[in-house]
Amino acid sequence: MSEHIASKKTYIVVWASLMCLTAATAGASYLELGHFNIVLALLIATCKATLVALIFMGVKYISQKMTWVVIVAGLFWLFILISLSMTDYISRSWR
Amino acid sequence: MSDSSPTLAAHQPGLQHHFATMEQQTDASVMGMWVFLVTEIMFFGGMFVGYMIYRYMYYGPWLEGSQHMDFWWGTINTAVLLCSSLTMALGVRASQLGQRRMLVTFLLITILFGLGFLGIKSIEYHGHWVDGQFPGANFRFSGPNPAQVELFFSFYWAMTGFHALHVLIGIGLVTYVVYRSWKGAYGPDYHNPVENVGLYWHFVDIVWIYLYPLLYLISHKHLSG
Amino acid sequence: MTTAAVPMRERENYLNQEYGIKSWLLTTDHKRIALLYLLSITFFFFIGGFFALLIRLELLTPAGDLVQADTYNKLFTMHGQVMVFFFLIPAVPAVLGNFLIPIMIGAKDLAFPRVNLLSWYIFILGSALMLYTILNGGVDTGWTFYTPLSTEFLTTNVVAAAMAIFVVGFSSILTGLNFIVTIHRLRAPGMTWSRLPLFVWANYATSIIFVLGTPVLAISLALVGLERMFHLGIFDPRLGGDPLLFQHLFWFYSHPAVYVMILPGMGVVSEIVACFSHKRLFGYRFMALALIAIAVLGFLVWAHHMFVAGISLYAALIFSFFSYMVAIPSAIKVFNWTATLYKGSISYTTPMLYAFGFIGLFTMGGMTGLFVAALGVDVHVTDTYFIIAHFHYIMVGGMVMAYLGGMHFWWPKISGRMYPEGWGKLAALLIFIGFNLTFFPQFILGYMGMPRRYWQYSPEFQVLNVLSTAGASILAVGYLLPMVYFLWSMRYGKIADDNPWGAAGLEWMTTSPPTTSNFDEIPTVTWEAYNYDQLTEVPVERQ
Amino acid sequence: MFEHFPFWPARASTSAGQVDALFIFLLLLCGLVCLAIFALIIVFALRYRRRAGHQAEHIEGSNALELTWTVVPGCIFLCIFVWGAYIYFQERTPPEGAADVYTVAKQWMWKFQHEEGQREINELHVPVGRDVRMIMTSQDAIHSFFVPAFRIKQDVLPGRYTTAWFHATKPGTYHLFCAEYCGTMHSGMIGDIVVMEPAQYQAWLSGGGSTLPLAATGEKLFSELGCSTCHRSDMQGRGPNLVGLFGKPVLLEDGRTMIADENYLRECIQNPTLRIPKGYKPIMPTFQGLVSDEQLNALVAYIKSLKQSQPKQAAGSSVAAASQQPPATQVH
Repeated sequence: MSEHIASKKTYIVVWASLMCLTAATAGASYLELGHFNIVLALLIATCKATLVALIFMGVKYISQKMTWVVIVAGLFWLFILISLSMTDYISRSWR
Repeated sequence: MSDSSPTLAAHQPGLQHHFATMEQQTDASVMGMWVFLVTEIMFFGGMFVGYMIYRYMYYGPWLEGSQHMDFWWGTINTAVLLCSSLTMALGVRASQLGQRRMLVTFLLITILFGLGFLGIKSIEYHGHWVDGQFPGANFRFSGPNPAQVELFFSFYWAMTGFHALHVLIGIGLVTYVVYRSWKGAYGPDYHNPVENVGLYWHFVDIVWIYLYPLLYLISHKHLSG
Repeated sequence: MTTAAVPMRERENYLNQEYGIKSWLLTTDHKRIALLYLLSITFFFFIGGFFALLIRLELLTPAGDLVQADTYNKLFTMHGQVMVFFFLIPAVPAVLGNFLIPIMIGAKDLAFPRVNLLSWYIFILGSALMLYTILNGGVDTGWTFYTPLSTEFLTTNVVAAAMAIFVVGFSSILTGLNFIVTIHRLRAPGMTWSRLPLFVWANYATSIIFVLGTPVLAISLALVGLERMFHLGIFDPRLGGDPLLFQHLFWFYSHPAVYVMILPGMGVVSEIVACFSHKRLFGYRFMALALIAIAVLGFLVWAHHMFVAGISLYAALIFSFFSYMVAIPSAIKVFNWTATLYKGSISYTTPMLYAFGFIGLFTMGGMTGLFVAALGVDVHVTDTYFIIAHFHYIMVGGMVMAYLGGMHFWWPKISGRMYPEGWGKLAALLIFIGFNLTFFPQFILGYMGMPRRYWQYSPEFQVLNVLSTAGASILAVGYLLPMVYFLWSMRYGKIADDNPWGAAGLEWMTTSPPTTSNFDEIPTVTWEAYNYDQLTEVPVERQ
Repeated sequence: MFEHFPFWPARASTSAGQVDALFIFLLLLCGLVCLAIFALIIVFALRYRRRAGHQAEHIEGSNALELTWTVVPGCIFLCIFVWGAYIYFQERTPPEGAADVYTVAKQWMWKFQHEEGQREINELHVPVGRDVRMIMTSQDAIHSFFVPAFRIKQDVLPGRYTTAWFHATKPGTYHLFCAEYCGTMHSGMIGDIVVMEPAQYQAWLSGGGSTLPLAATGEKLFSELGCSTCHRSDMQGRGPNLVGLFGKPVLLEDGRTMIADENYLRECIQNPTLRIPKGYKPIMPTFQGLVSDEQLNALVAYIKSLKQSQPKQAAGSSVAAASQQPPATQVH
C-alpha cells in the first residue's frame, strides 16, 4: 500500500515527549498562576493531543485533504458551542 | 475523485462489491472513522462546555473538589494510557508490515494497559465512594459550599464515567481485532480495521489527556478557608 | 431514451430479486433499507397524527373536558417527540435519501451498507423504547425535556423517553456519516460537485448537521437520565446547577434539527420544480451554497429559543443578529425557485402541486421566522400559539408537503408503478386547504396571547380553536388518501417506464425499479446538472 | 368590527404600542412579499404552462439578480434586527425608582409581595401610570410571567431572580398567564392584573389590614436571625457594612468585581462562602433551607432600603416608626 509507515524510533520519541509533557503539566499545577493555570494546562494538553493525532493517528501521512477538513470542522464546532454559550454566562452579570 | 479502474483488480480479501479499488475503500473507511470521531468530539464537548461554564461560575468549589482528587493515581493513569497509545501505534505499524505475531503481542499489551487503566479508575472510584463523594443522598462534604462541590463531583463522575465506558468499548474492539489478526486476516494489503480501532483508541486517549488536567490539576494553591 | 415498458415480472429488480423475511431483515441494499425506513416512519407518522387529533379535539372547548390535564400533557409531549424524532428527522434523508443518493451519484450502494442496516436496527431499538414509553403511561415533559421539571418534578417515564431519543439519535448520526462518505468517495467518474443534483447537496448539508449536532442532544439527554437515576445533579438548581445550561445544550442541536427537517425538503422541491418546468434551475451554484450556508449558520442561532428564558441581554442581541443572517439563504432559495418558473414549460402534476404548496407555505413559515427573530416581538409571542403556527408552517407546510411531493415524484422509480394522478391531485388540494385552516388561525391566537401547551384556555380564544380543529380533520383525511392509493398502486397501478416525467438525473436512466446494483456498469457523466435542454419534453396528455 | 373579533390584545402598557408597531410593520412587509411571490408563481405557472409549440427557455441564472436578493433582504433584516433590539433593550432595563413587587412562582400559583407589605395570590393590583418592577423567583420548576396586554414575558427561574417591568397606561383587568410548561396544572396557573386609578389603588392599599411594610419585616428578620451581630451599620463588624451596598460594585476575594444586585444579595444569603468580598473571611453560615423565599424577599427588600443618604441613627427610626403598629408576625 502506498501508505507511509513511520519508523519505530519516531513512535518512541513521540511517546517520550508525551510523558515529559505529562510531567510538565503535573508540575505546572504546583505553580501559582491564578487564572493562567487553566490556560497553561490546556496549552500543554493541546500539544499532547496534536502530537498523538499527527503521529500516532497518522494524520500527518493522510493523503486525502478531506479528512483534514473533517477534523478541523469538528474542533471548530466545539469552539462554536463553547464560545457562544460562554457569551451568555460572561455577560450575565453585566446587565 | 475516484479513479475506478474499469478492470476489477483480482478480488483482494476484504474488498467489498461496491468499491472499485481497495484504495477507494480504505480512504472511505478512514474518512468514515474520522467523521465518527468528530461526533465523539461533540459528544464529550457537551460535558466540557458544562464544565467550563460551572468552573467560571464556581471557581472556589471547583478548586476544593479538585483537591480531593488523588493526584498520583491520576498521573499514573495518564502515563498508562499514553503507553497503551504507543503499543497500539506500534501494533498498527506491525499490521502494515504484515508481522502477525508482533501485531498480536502489541495489541495484547494495549489491552493490558487498558485493563490497568480501568483498575486504577475503579480504585479511585471506590475511594471516592467510601469518602461519601458520590452525589445524591449520601454525599458528605465538610468544607465550605458543599452544594457546588457536589456539582463538581457530578461532573467528575459523569465525564470519567463516560470516558471509562469508552475505554471498555475500546478494549472490546481490540480483543475482536486480536482474534481476527490471530486468524491471520490482516496483512500489508488489508489492515484497515486495525487502523480504525487504533484511531478510536488514540481518540479515547486524547479525551483523557484533556480530562486529566481539567479535573485533577486545577491548582494546588493551599485553600485559605 | 425510455425503453419499452417491459412487463415488470420478466425483468429482475431489487424487489423481485429475492423474497422472504430474511432477505428484507438482513439486506444491505440501500433501496430495501429505504423501504424498511418508509414502513417504520409511516407507522410513527400515524401515531403522532393520532395524538395531534386528540389534542385538537380537546381544544374544541375552553374547559378541559375530553381528557385529564395529565393525559393532555402527555399527548402534546408524545405528539412532539414522535413526530420530531421518529418521523420528521428521518423522513426524507432515510427514505428518499437512502434510496436515491447512491443512484443519483452513480454508485452501486452507500459507502457502508452494513452500517446503513445497523442504523435502521438502531432506529427500531429506539422505536421499541418509545413504544414502551407510550404504552407504559407516557411522558409529560414536553418534547423539550426542560429541567428542573424533567429531572425533579415528574414521575412519568422520562428516562425511558430520553433513552429512546438518545438511541434514535445514533441512527441519524450513522445515516449522516454514511451520506458524507458516500458523496465524497463514491461519485461516478465525471460526476463533479457542480454536476451533483441539488437533492444530493441538500442531504449532504443535512448530514453535516446530523454529524455535528446530534451528539450534543445525546449528551444532554444522557445527563438528564443520569440526574434522574443517579442524582448527578448537573442541572439541579439546589446544587447551583443552571437550568439554562440544559437549554443551551438542547437547543444547540434542536435548532439545527429544524434545518435537518427542511433542507432535504428543499432538495426534493428543487428537483421537482426543475423537472416540471422542464428547465435548468435558476442559479444552481447559489442554491447549492445556500444549502450549505443554512447548515453552517444554523449552528449559531440556537438561543433565539431562549430570549425570555433568562439569558443575558447581550447574548440575546448576538443570537438575534445571527438568526437574521440565517434567514438570508432561505430567502435566496425561495426567490430562485420562483425564478426557475420564469419562461419554463410548467405542467401541473401532483408533485408540482406539492412543490407549489411547499414554496407558498415555506415562504409564510420563513417570513414569520422574521417576526420571532425580532427581539421585541419575540418577547410577546414566544411560548404562544404564534410559535406553534410558525414551526408547523415550516415542518408540516414545508417538509411534509415536500416529502409527499418526493414520494409521488419518485414513486415510479421506487415501485415501478404509477400512482393514480386524479387522487393525487385531490389529496394535495385537501392537504393544502386543511393545513391552512388548521394553522393560520393559530397565528392570530398566538398574538392574542394564548400560551402553548394549555389544556384549558380563556373563552375568547374558542372561535379560532374550533376553526383550527375543523382544519385538522380535513388535514387528517388528506393524509390518509396517499397511503391508500400508494398501496393500491403497488398492485393495480399502471406500469411505469424508466423515465415517466422526462426528468434529468442518473436515477431516471436506470430501469424502474432499479436492479439491486443500480447500474450494470458505472456510467460516466459528461453532461451538466438539470440538462433539460437535451431532454425531450413529456407532453401534458401523456402524464 | 374589531371588538368582538380582535386581532391583538388590549394595549395597556407603554411598551405595548411599540411592540405592536413593529408587529404591524413586519405584517405589512412580509404580507406584501408573500403576496408578490404567490402572484409571481401563479402568473408564471399559467403563462408558461406546458402546451404544444411552447418551449422552455434555458436560463442559467444571473449573478446580478442573486446579489440583489442577497443584499437587499440583508439590509432589511438588519433594520428589523435593530428595531427589535431597541424595544428589547428598553424592556430589559427597568427605570430607576420603579415600585418593586416580589413574586414567588410556585407549582401552579403566583404569590406577590408589595413593598407596602400587601400579599396577594394570583392577583396583582397596580396603579395606573407607575413603573412596576417584578422581581421574580420560582420555588420549583421554570414558570413564565406573561401578561399579553402589557406585551411582556419573562421566565421565572428557580434559584435566581429574574426581573420584568411594565408601566400600565389603561385601568382594567388583564390576563396573567404562565407561559413556560410547568407540570399538570400549567394551564391553571393563571391570574389577573388589576390596573386601578391611583386613588382607588390607595383605598385598596389601606383597606387591606395593617400589614408591616416588607422592609420592616425584613429588618425584624435581620435581627432575629442574628445577621445584625456581624453586619453592623455603626462600626466595622465581622461582616461587611450593608448600608448603601445595593447597586455598588463589590471587589471579591478572587479579584473579580460584581454589582450588588438582587441576585448577588440572594446568593450571599444562600451560598455565603461563594462570593466572599475582599478582606473578609468565609465564616458566614449558609441560610439555604432556613429562610423561605418570602423571607428572602423581605431580607433583600430591607437591605435595599438601607440607603447611604439616611444618617445612621435616623435609619433605625424611620423604619422603626412604621413598625409601631402591632407587628403582625408573618414569619412562617
